[in-house]
Amino acid sequence: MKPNLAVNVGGIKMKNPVTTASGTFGFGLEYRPYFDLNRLGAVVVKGTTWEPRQGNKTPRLVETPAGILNAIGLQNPGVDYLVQHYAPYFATLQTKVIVNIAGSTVEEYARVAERLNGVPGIAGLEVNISCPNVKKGGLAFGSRPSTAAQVTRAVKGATDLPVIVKLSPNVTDIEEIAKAVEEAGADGLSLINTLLGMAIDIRRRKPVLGNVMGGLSGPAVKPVAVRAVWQVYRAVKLPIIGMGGISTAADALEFILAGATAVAVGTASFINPRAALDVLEGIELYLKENKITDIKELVGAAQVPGN
Amino acid sequence: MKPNLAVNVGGIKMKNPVTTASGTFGFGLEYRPYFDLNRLGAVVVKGTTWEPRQGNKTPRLVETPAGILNAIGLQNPGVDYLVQHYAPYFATLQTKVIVNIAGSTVEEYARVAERLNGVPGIAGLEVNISCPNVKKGGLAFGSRPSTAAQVTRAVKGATDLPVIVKLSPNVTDIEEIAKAVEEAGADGLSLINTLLGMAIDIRRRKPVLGNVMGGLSGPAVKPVAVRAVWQVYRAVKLPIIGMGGISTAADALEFILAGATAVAVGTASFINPRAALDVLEGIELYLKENKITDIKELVGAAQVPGN
Amino acid sequence: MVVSKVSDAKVAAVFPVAPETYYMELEAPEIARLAVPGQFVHVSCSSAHDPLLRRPLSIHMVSRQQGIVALLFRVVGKGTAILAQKRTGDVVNVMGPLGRGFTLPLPGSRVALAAGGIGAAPLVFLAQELANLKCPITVYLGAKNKKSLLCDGQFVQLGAEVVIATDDGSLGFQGTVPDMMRRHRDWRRTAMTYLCGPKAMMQEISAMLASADVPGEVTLEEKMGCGVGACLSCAVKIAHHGQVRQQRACADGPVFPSWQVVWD
Amino acid sequence: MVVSKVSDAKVAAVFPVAPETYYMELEAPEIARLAVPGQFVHVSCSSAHDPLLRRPLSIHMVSRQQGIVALLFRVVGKGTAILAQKRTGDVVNVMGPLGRGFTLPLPGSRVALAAGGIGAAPLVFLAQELANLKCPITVYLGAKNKKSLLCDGQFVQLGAEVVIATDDGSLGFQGTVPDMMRRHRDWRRTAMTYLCGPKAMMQEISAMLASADVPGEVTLEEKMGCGVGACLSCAVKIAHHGQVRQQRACADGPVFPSWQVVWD
Ligand SMILES: Cc1cc2nc3c(=O)[nH]c(=O)nc-3n(C[C@H](O)[C@H](O)[C@H](O)COP(=O)(O)OP(=O)(O)OC[C@H]3O[C@@H](n4cnc5c(N)ncnc54)[C@H](O)[C@@H]3O)c2cc1C
Ligand SMILES: Cc1cc2nc3c(=O)[nH]c(=O)nc-3n(C[C@H](O)[C@H](O)[C@H](O)COP(=O)(O)OP(=O)(O)OC[C@H]3O[C@@H](n4cnc5c(N)ncnc54)[C@H](O)[C@@H]3O)c2cc1C
Ligand SMILES: Cc1cc2nc3c(=O)[nH]c(=O)nc-3n(C[C@H](O)[C@H](O)[C@H](O)COP(=O)(O)O)c2cc1C
Ligand SMILES: Cc1cc2nc3c(=O)[nH]c(=O)nc-3n(C[C@H](O)[C@H](O)[C@H](O)COP(=O)(O)O)c2cc1C
Ligand code: FES
Ligand code: FES
Repeated sequence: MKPNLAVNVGGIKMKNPVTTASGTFGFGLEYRPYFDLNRLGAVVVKGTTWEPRQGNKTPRLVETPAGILNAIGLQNPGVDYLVQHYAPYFATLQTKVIVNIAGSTVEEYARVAERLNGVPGIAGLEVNISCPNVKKGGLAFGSRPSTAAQVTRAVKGATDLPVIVKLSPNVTDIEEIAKAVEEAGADGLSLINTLLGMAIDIRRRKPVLGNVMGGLSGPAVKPVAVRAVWQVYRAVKLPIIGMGGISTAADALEFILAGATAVAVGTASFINPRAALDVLEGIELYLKENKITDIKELVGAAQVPGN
Repeated sequence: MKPNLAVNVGGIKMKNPVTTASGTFGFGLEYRPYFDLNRLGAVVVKGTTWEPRQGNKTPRLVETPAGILNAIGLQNPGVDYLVQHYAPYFATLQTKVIVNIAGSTVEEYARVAERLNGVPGIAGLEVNISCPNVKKGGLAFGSRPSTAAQVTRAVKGATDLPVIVKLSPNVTDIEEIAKAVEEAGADGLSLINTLLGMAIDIRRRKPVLGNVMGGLSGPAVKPVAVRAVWQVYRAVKLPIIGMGGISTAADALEFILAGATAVAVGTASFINPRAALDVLEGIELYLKENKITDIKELVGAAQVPGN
Repeated sequence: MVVSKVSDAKVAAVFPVAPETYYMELEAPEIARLAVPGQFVHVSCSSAHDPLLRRPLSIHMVSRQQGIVALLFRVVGKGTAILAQKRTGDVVNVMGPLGRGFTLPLPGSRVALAAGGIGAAPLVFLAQELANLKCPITVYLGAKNKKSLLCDGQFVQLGAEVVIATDDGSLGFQGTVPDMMRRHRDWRRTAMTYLCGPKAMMQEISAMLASADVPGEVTLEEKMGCGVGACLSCAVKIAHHGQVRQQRACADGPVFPSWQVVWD
Repeated sequence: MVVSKVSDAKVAAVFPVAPETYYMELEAPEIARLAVPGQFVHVSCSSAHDPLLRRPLSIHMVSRQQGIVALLFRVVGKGTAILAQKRTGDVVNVMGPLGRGFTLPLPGSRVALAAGGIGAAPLVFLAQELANLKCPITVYLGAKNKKSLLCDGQFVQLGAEVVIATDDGSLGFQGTVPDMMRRHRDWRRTAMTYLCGPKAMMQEISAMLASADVPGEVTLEEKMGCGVGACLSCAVKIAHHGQVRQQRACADGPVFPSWQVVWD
């Protein structure tokens, strides 16, 4: 018997729990030669702002042990371009497309959300209040409960689409932020965005990245991400999209057992362009081997020993 | 010409900037068969509390990509035992011994500090307000500026020894904590302690570590640590002992260029028991090759491009 | 006293001996010279940071004359998989010998060994030394099935009496090693019984030894960081004069008196 | 359209050809069939997470009949060091062909290639195709010294005129490739000049080409994440109709018109 893989993330009905992490999968076009995107539960596309953005100076990427630091800086063609050029393509897909949005002001978030409202082919919004790579906005909003709630409310007020808020791990108390965002009306949470990090070129004695600091992702951050999902799952009722270093089904299952309803594959796609699909197939296999009929049985199923 | 390697970390005069990270080097006895400890600038020994502690349930360690999660839980024989059994040995060393201390209450920190005051063989204290692996104390003190300052003041009031305060990366704003600790009278800072993380055993569907969560260390965390040193160096005047994922001289130099006066080698010793010495020798070589006469020229020398 | 216990050892031989199980010989004369049975080496599988840690592997046999240390390991994850792919002439960095080994009996004493699965690995080195001491040896050797039985030939060659149990009965007694030992009573008259195998097996036999008042030694496995006693990752509970103390499997063990171990 | 562009390729040959420089042949018939000069493959050096990313390497030569793709690479860090240690029969995972290659001229047109150091790698594949198109080729080939000169023999075999510059004068002209080209004026009469080498060299020659009104193409190198255009790590600035736009070196390049590149 084929196990049931369908999940509902705050109103976004996904046929399976596997999606892609924003910024690592372009606009869903680049990986088409590698596998059938329609196999995925959803595709989350690159962070989109009101105006087109040029992003940061290069180098924008540096490899670190089992991870990468990136400082792309939200390069994107702007929301109008997305609506005109990519949304029609999104509408042809048999997978849900979630658009990641960002802004420098609360108003910009709301304006982008409003522009995307009702556009065919878009199933939901992921609100990036945790980008460490832009001067204004981004992480600044995500590091305090009050501002995180403010952005959430503004976006919710501007759209009928399900709103997933993406949290930062660069905080003292992620549960507190998650609760504030829940109260402000979010439909779901994504976590984690990248960890603030840095690398120095010892030959030239200066930071490697054009932007000085960058965001750490990849396998290196997985333990931090699993911990964040575990904590947030116990603090709020919202469904969680878990991400951070997932490269295999085993990794994804750690997140699901910790409390994630869905999972996103990011950096791993760079190494294995089929990574998201491999994760999906591995999850299916695990369910079959363990005679689990519904993926939802696993969500948050990791037990604390002795409790 | 031999470059000058001597540094002064808040009154602890080290003949070179290389030391060991607390908890990864026992009491300085275990690695004696591997190299001459007296070559190091200092040795930082295991976290010590007032009473002996049993630590956490096993498993206490799990490997993660390019890192490890540990949840030792401050197992230690108590400060009296240290004074009686280890301090006489410390006094025979030609390297500085720094004792890492911890407590469940502000008073416990002060009491341990007081007990160590004037004990021959001890050159300074490193105050652990950032241990993620104990229920009470530890991280709780290090995650708020007010409590961090409180512990610092109490310890400073209880000892004449130089006091280095060890900061946690698990905070929204590490600069703020550093400033509070500086104002409270600390003589130096150590950073970073481990990142809060977790791993789940997907076969048994429960957390791998006996203590559920643990602290992430090793090469994986290096970018986060370098970033923390970079930020704190620009926020306070205190000397910094940088650590987190250092396994080579190149790694150590990243920390020094970011602003660390000294560096500590932790997890890397598990893989290469001579790692601390290799780091020292590599730094010497770099200085010679780059015709730098004093290591202090490099502290904080990484420049922001375009500034 | 600075003796380097870390060395780059050349692989002198490596081949599979059973499903997922490899035998490897390393040129490590210092370790061969110093090692005693029950000790282990801490092996670096890769110079990259993934997998990060060394892997503890028991010393399976040594040839002091040839300066060879032999390992016997089962492929269970990343590190052992990488090791299994090494070829003759490759170099593997090893630390050792580490830990405290088995207590040897007086020459000529009757002893028993009980091994489950890959637990046979360190007991071959022990049997070598026991044979040198002219000790009559009985080996209780367990495995899943005939194909995965390890080291029986080596024990026989060393003059030991070998009694075999397999889970599926494809060779010898059908059942577990403790079950077999319950029927075979020779071990009750030994000076020492040495155990290495799955925790459950060692715990069960330790209880049998205690009730028969026979001394035993077990080898404990815990996840290890440093391997030298510095990190306290590998804590095990050992009862001593009525008091339970934490000891480090790597430095205070991995061999401990069977009656002192607090199993949990 | 789901064509898998990822494959496990067997190493058919690998050997050093100059100090720290290796030649490697991979059995990758699909890539050999599809590749055009200037494209690259994205190579997985290790299946562990360290080093994590693939490494982009130009396609140096192909044999479509034998299904072979050849690479020529310099060992500069972890990834290339691991690749250099592969042996015949080992398997290497490669993605490709990736990127947009060189624009080929009309058959019979006179062309020039300018290569510095390892930059010669992709130009050999290009020269193969140009030779097929019966284009007269002049190669301006630079290296640090005689010993580290690459591919001169291959270019000669393909019928090209090869003019050599070395930094130390140990072979040919003493000086840089641009210096040599300033004296040698043939390239001013070409349909296209193709450049691959250090940034400074390409920038200088691009300026020379622009002032002589000769079209050129350069291959840009940026640190790459995905290699397929998805991550925007590899942004380069390209001027187009007076407007500077960001393009992706991996997907929109790595080959760009020399006069459009905004060097900084
Ligand atoms: C003193 C001592 C001596 C030893 N001697 C021998 C010997 O002689 N021969 C021998 O074969 N072995 C021996 N071992 C065991 C050996 O050290 C381990 O099998 C080896 O370290 C495994 O390494 P690995 O990288 O192959 O496996 P790993 O990848 O480390 O995994 C090992 C096991 O743990 C599980 N695991 C890994 N990560 C997780 C996780 N996140 N959650 C849950 N489970 C996980 C895996 O599924 C696997 O079953 C000895 C151990 C000790 C302590
Ligand atoms: C399209 C394209 C085609 C290419 N074709 C070829 C080719 O045909 N042949 C070829 O030899 N090369 C080619 N390259 C370059 C090649 O990709 C790199 O040399 C290779 O990726 C290096 O990998 P590595 O792991 O060996 O070195 P890395 O370890 O990644 O280091 C590479 C260089 O960067 C430096 N570096 C690494 N980390 C840092 C840091 N933190 N700070 C500062 N500096 C650092 C190192 O010192 C070293 O010099 C091409 C590149 C591109 C983009
Ligand atoms: C190159 C790159 C670009 C990214 N861009 C975005 C972005 O635009 N918006 C966003 O919310 N997250 C962005 N992220 C963060 C990822 O979506 C994800 O949260 C993070 O990388 C952790 O997952 P991973 O370890 O699987 O990559 C980006 C990450 C990378 C590596
Ligand atoms: C096994 C282990 C035990 C540790 N115990 C302590 C401790 O007792 N006190 C403390 O301040 N830090 C402790 N730490 C943290 C280290 O001192 C260090 O801050 C951290 O590991 C980062 O450095 P590294 O990546 O080089 O290991 C411990 C780390 C490890 C891995
Ligand atoms: S493994 Fe570190 S103390 Fe035993
Ligand atoms: S490397 Fe990802 S867009 Fe070019």
